[in-house]
Amino acid sequence: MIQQVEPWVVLSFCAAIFFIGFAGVLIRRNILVVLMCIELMLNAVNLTFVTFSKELQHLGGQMSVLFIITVAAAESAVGLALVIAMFRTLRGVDTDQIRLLRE
Amino acid sequence: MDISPVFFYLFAGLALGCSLLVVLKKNPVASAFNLVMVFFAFAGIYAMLDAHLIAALQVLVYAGAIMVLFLFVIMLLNADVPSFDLQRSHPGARVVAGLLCAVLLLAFVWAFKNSPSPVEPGQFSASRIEAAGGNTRVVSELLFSEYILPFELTSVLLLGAIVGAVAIAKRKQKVGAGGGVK
Amino acid sequence: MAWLDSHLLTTTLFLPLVWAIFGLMIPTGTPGGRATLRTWTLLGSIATFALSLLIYQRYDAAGAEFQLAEAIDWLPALGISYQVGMDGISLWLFLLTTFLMPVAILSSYQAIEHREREYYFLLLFLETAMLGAFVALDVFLFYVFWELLLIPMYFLIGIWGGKDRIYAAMKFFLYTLVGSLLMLVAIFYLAYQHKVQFGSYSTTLIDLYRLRLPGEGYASAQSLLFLAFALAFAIKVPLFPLHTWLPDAHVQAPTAGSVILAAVLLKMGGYGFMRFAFPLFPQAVLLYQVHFLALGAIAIVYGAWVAMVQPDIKKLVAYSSVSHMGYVVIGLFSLNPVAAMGSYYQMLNHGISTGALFLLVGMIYERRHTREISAFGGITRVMPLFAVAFMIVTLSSIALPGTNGFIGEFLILLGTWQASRATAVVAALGVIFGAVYMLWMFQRVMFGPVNHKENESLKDLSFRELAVLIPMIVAIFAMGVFPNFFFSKLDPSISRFLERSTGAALKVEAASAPATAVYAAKGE
Amino acid sequence: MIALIPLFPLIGFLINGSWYAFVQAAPGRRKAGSGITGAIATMAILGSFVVSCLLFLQLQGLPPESRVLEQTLFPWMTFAGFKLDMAFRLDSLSTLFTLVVSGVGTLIHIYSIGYMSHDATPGKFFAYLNLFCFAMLMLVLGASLPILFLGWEGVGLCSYLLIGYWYSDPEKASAGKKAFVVNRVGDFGFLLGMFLIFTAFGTLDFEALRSAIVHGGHAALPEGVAVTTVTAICLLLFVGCMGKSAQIPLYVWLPDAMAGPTPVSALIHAATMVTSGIYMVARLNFLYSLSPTAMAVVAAVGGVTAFFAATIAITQKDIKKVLAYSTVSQLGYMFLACGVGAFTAGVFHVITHAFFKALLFLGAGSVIHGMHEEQDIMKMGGLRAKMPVTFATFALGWLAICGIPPFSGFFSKDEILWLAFSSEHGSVLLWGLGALTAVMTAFYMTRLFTLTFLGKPRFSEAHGEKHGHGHGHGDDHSHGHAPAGVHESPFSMTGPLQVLALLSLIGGFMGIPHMSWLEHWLAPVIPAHQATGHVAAEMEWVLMGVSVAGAALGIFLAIRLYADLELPRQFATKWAGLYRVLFNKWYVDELYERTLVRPIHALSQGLWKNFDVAVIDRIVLSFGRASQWSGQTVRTIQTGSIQFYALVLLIGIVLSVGYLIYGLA
Repeated sequence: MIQQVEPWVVLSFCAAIFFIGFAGVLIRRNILVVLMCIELMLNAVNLTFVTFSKELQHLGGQMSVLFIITVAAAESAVGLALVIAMFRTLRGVDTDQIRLLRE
Repeated sequence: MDISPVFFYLFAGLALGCSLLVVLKKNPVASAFNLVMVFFAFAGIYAMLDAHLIAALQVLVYAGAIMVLFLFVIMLLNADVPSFDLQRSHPGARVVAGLLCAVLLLAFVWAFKNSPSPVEPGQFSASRIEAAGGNTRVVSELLFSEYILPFELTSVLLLGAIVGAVAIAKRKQKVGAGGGVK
Repeated sequence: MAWLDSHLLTTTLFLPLVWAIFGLMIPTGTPGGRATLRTWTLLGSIATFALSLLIYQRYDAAGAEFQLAEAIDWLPALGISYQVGMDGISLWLFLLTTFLMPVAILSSYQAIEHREREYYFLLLFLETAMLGAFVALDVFLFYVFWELLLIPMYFLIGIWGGKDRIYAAMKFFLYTLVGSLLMLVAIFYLAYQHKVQFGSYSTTLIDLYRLRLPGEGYASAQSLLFLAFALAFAIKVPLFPLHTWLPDAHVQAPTAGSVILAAVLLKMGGYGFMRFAFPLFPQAVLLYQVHFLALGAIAIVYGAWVAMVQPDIKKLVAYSSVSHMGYVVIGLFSLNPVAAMGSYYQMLNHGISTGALFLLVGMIYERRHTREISAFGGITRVMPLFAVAFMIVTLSSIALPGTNGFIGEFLILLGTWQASRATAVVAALGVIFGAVYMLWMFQRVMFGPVNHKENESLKDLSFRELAVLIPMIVAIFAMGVFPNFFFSKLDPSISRFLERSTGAALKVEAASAPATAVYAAKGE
Repeated sequence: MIALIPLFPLIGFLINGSWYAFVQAAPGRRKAGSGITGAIATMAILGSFVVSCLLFLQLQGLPPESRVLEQTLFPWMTFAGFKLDMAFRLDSLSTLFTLVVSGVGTLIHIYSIGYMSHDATPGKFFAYLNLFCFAMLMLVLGASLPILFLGWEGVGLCSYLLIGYWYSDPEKASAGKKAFVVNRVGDFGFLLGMFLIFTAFGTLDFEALRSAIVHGGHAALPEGVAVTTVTAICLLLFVGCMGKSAQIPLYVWLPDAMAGPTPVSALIHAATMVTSGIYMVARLNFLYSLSPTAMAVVAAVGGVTAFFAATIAITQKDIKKVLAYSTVSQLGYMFLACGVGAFTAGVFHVITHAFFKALLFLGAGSVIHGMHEEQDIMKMGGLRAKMPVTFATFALGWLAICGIPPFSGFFSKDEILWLAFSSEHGSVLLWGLGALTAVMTAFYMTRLFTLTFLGKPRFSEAHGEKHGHGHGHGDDHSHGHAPAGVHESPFSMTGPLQVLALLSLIGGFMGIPHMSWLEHWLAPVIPAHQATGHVAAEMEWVLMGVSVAGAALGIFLAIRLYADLELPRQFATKWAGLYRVLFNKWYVDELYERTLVRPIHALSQGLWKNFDVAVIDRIVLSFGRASQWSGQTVRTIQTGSIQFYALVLLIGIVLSVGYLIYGLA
């Protein structure tokens, strides 16, 4: 009954969450949801780090996670500020509306 | 890995399901709540992997701070937009994106499964961490000794983010619209 | 002090940039704030100049080749390091840059009316980049500085320039970039060759000097690498027919930009030839000697002729730069000590005299907002001091003995005569046409009756403008009368440069008959 | 001590120059007398003269073979492979020149105080004049070719500045530019000659050069230097002389240079600067005498120029133009002398010419000053009574240039003619050319003298005043208070005239044939001319008689012809074609304009518009266009949607991962 969870299973789980997030980034048009999906991807990476940290018995991975969390907090702060600015100028949160790269 | 398969699969299933809902739900509020669930499930897995400090931070920062921020913004913007719920993008793009993500995922899984185990593990075995006072203590000590420079640098980063967020989100002053103050 | 002693070059190098960053914090909402900013920037450039004088004092011509050197690993895996050092060739161009910077800043006080903070920041940023290029002893580091100075220059032209500034800035940027990308490829090849020959990657100049590269024929490694370097440098010089960016960039740039462009940026081409292209590829230099001598001679006469018919003063000066820098090229490619010394000196001269010409044109432009020669006439009567200054600078530009220009042109022609008589004869024609276009322009602008009403009430030079011009004029005469002051710190470095550029080549030559024939035919 | 000679004028220049630039030039300050500035400038040049005299006496005290003083100030250009000091050398040749330059210079400075008294910017004028003296003294004192060249270009600059002194008049400004540019053409040759010397002999110092060639009083070529090289050197340097000393084909600037103030014409364009070509040839006589070809060319150019310029002088109506062409002609004489190996005679003529031509120009200046800027001799006449001092002194100069004994011109001119005939480089042809020129010189000078001073006045008294106002040059040269009528000049002007007249009278005695002090004095620098056997000694007296008779004939003809103005007018209509050609100076200016100036200008315009802009720039821009076009084509896939880009990125990742896995498997 007591079975070990193989590391590759955990890592595969992380990859799955990551790609769900990535797919979300690609297919959702609401920029808020896109931001959420990015958080999802970040979390997947975090978990990968922790898994490796555990398996390699090295705490560098956990350290990285701490910093990633910080960066994620900063990122979402700025990202949401951008959303607000965008909403103010474009009256919408549709990614199709932001095509400033085009010209 | 000495973690309980039952709880792992429980949390993993929860996380997978909720994250799918994040992507698939039309209403961003629903997505946000599902995202909170994912965060909690992740916290559980962190705890099982002996990363107690991270598990705590996950709950505090992600599920607490960031999600609140998201919800706050959604509420703020939701007020005066009738069609806040948007259609998903072009069906073709959706299919291609989903397919490619799946293919890549399979490649990753294949790679993870066939990779050899590490030859020599590092010095922080579970028992040694336990002897040194537990995960939180060891991680914190590392953070303030070996990783002090990046740690301090994050403060600069956060400062920059705060200033940037304020600068971006602040309503621009109307130029030349004198008489605002009288 | 001990720290400063061991990091003098780096300190001087980055002082302007750090200074500029603090300058960004000065609020410029009020006239007082703007004045503070200008004074602050001026002080920064003067401080840099003071430090560079300290460098001058520390540099011992009789000592080691590269002095005040510093080296820090940067990307050790690729052999790239931060290495700076000073020799005679670097020294005077370094001093020229730090000397001209306060002048350029002082000249912008009134010309620049918007976005002053960014402007002064970019000027100081530019200074750091230029100084870096002159002291870098690592080829890759040199490349970094070389590209870095494009950025501020691009914005200086593009934001504070004239009517067609965007076009000019783009042209300047692309021209220079195209040339330097090939150089980058060549640099990587050199680093790789170092690995092949000595077992590790390296972009350190001294290491690369030891490389032995095949140099027979036009398809050899040396030949191709030389062309890659030479293209970058020839565009910067600029050598005919790669000169067409220059008139546009000069005409559109703000005064300080033109001054720096002419005085320092063009020198990077000549400096690059002396520091990199010649010593690294001595056989290729012999191979292409004839071609470059011919192009240089053409540039001299062509530039002079085209300058003659320009209706715009600034364009005229720009084309005169083409002509003057042609002298530098033929002097370098003559490969003898007299011409090399003259060439180097001509670079300094051109920096001073053409810089001063641009300053003068800028001053008159600020008053009349036109640069058309036909809009002037009889200015001597309303602006006598200006006329005196303009006359002196004009004389320096036409190489009158006693001014700096003569020393350079005389030595170049004397040396070139020994390498190739035909080139010297054609180049000496430039002496005649130089006088024609400069004096004709001078006559049309300064002499004759005052034909235009607007010119009646022009103000003569202000105290600030005198402060800008007097250092230049003093330099013109000091360099003309006491060139030995400059030569004494320069001599060993020039000798070393020639040793590297010809000594090695001559040794190889003994084995290959054709190269000997080429050299003998010209040397007689 | 030697350095003091050029230093004094330099200091004078700095004082006057800064006073002009910072005080006098400021707009609004218009009135300023010439007194103080003139005094400063005169003191400066007088200082040079005194030092020159002292050094002359010092030289005289030395034994002839060691009559050389040297002073090295500082190394000028010295580095591996090249060495050049800023050094002065005073020997018997240069001391003569320093004396003439500073002496005549002093007189002309004094004269200028009076002449420029009404000028608006005397500070500028005297500064330029002092600068000129500085450069000229550098030229003669320089110990090497580059220092000579420094002075050479320096005097050219001053000439440019002073010709264009009244710059408001575009024609005068153009004349200055023309002088500078034509001189630059000459300098082109000078430079190349200098390079060739350096390549052949490895030095540019006169003394080193001399010791490389002259061994024990005998000139011989060193090993490895061909005669053709020496010929090339001499001819290239002579191109420089053609420019500076106004010889065919580069003489065209000198007549135009008369646009400058008259003292300038006297000092620069008659007495000193234009003779620097002769100075250089005399200085390098050891080199020239090695090349018969070069000597022949120098003699031929000199002789032809002398004759050619004299023909033009006959028809000119502007008093200064006549004198200018006369100067060109006399300079030709001097080169003729050098070309036949009579360097001493050439230098002799330089000195006497400096005296009488300066006198004539200053006299002309006095006339012009008295006539209120009238320069046309057809509108003068009968000035003898109005301007007695000017008349008397001018007469002396006139007799001197005509070659009437015992005036100075006679001795030097006769010496040249005799040697043109008798020396081994000479010939009857050259002598004939010289003698014919002498007759013509006497003729046109007499014409000038007669029309100006003799006969009846051809102007009205009121005319002068009106004219003075009409031609005042804007603010710069207007007479503040035009005095009515023609008047004699003030003493500051007539004083120098009298001194120069005295010198013209007695100057010739330093070179009396067969007992020439000058030849003896110059012997250390210029080897004494050995008498040649192929001509009988009595011929000398015969030829002297012929030349005096020729001069008398010229004077006689001119006096007869111009006693009544109808006669010359008839001649002019009878040979209208010839007259027009001569009056228009053989159309040389027009020729240069058509064949050189305009084609080069058109070519330049064409190169700019049709090559620089149309070809090079178009090629460069076409690169830009090509990339723009390809960008336009490719950009259709750039939708601007980030998500689309991310999708493409994903495709890329899948492909690369696929490739990697495929590669591993």
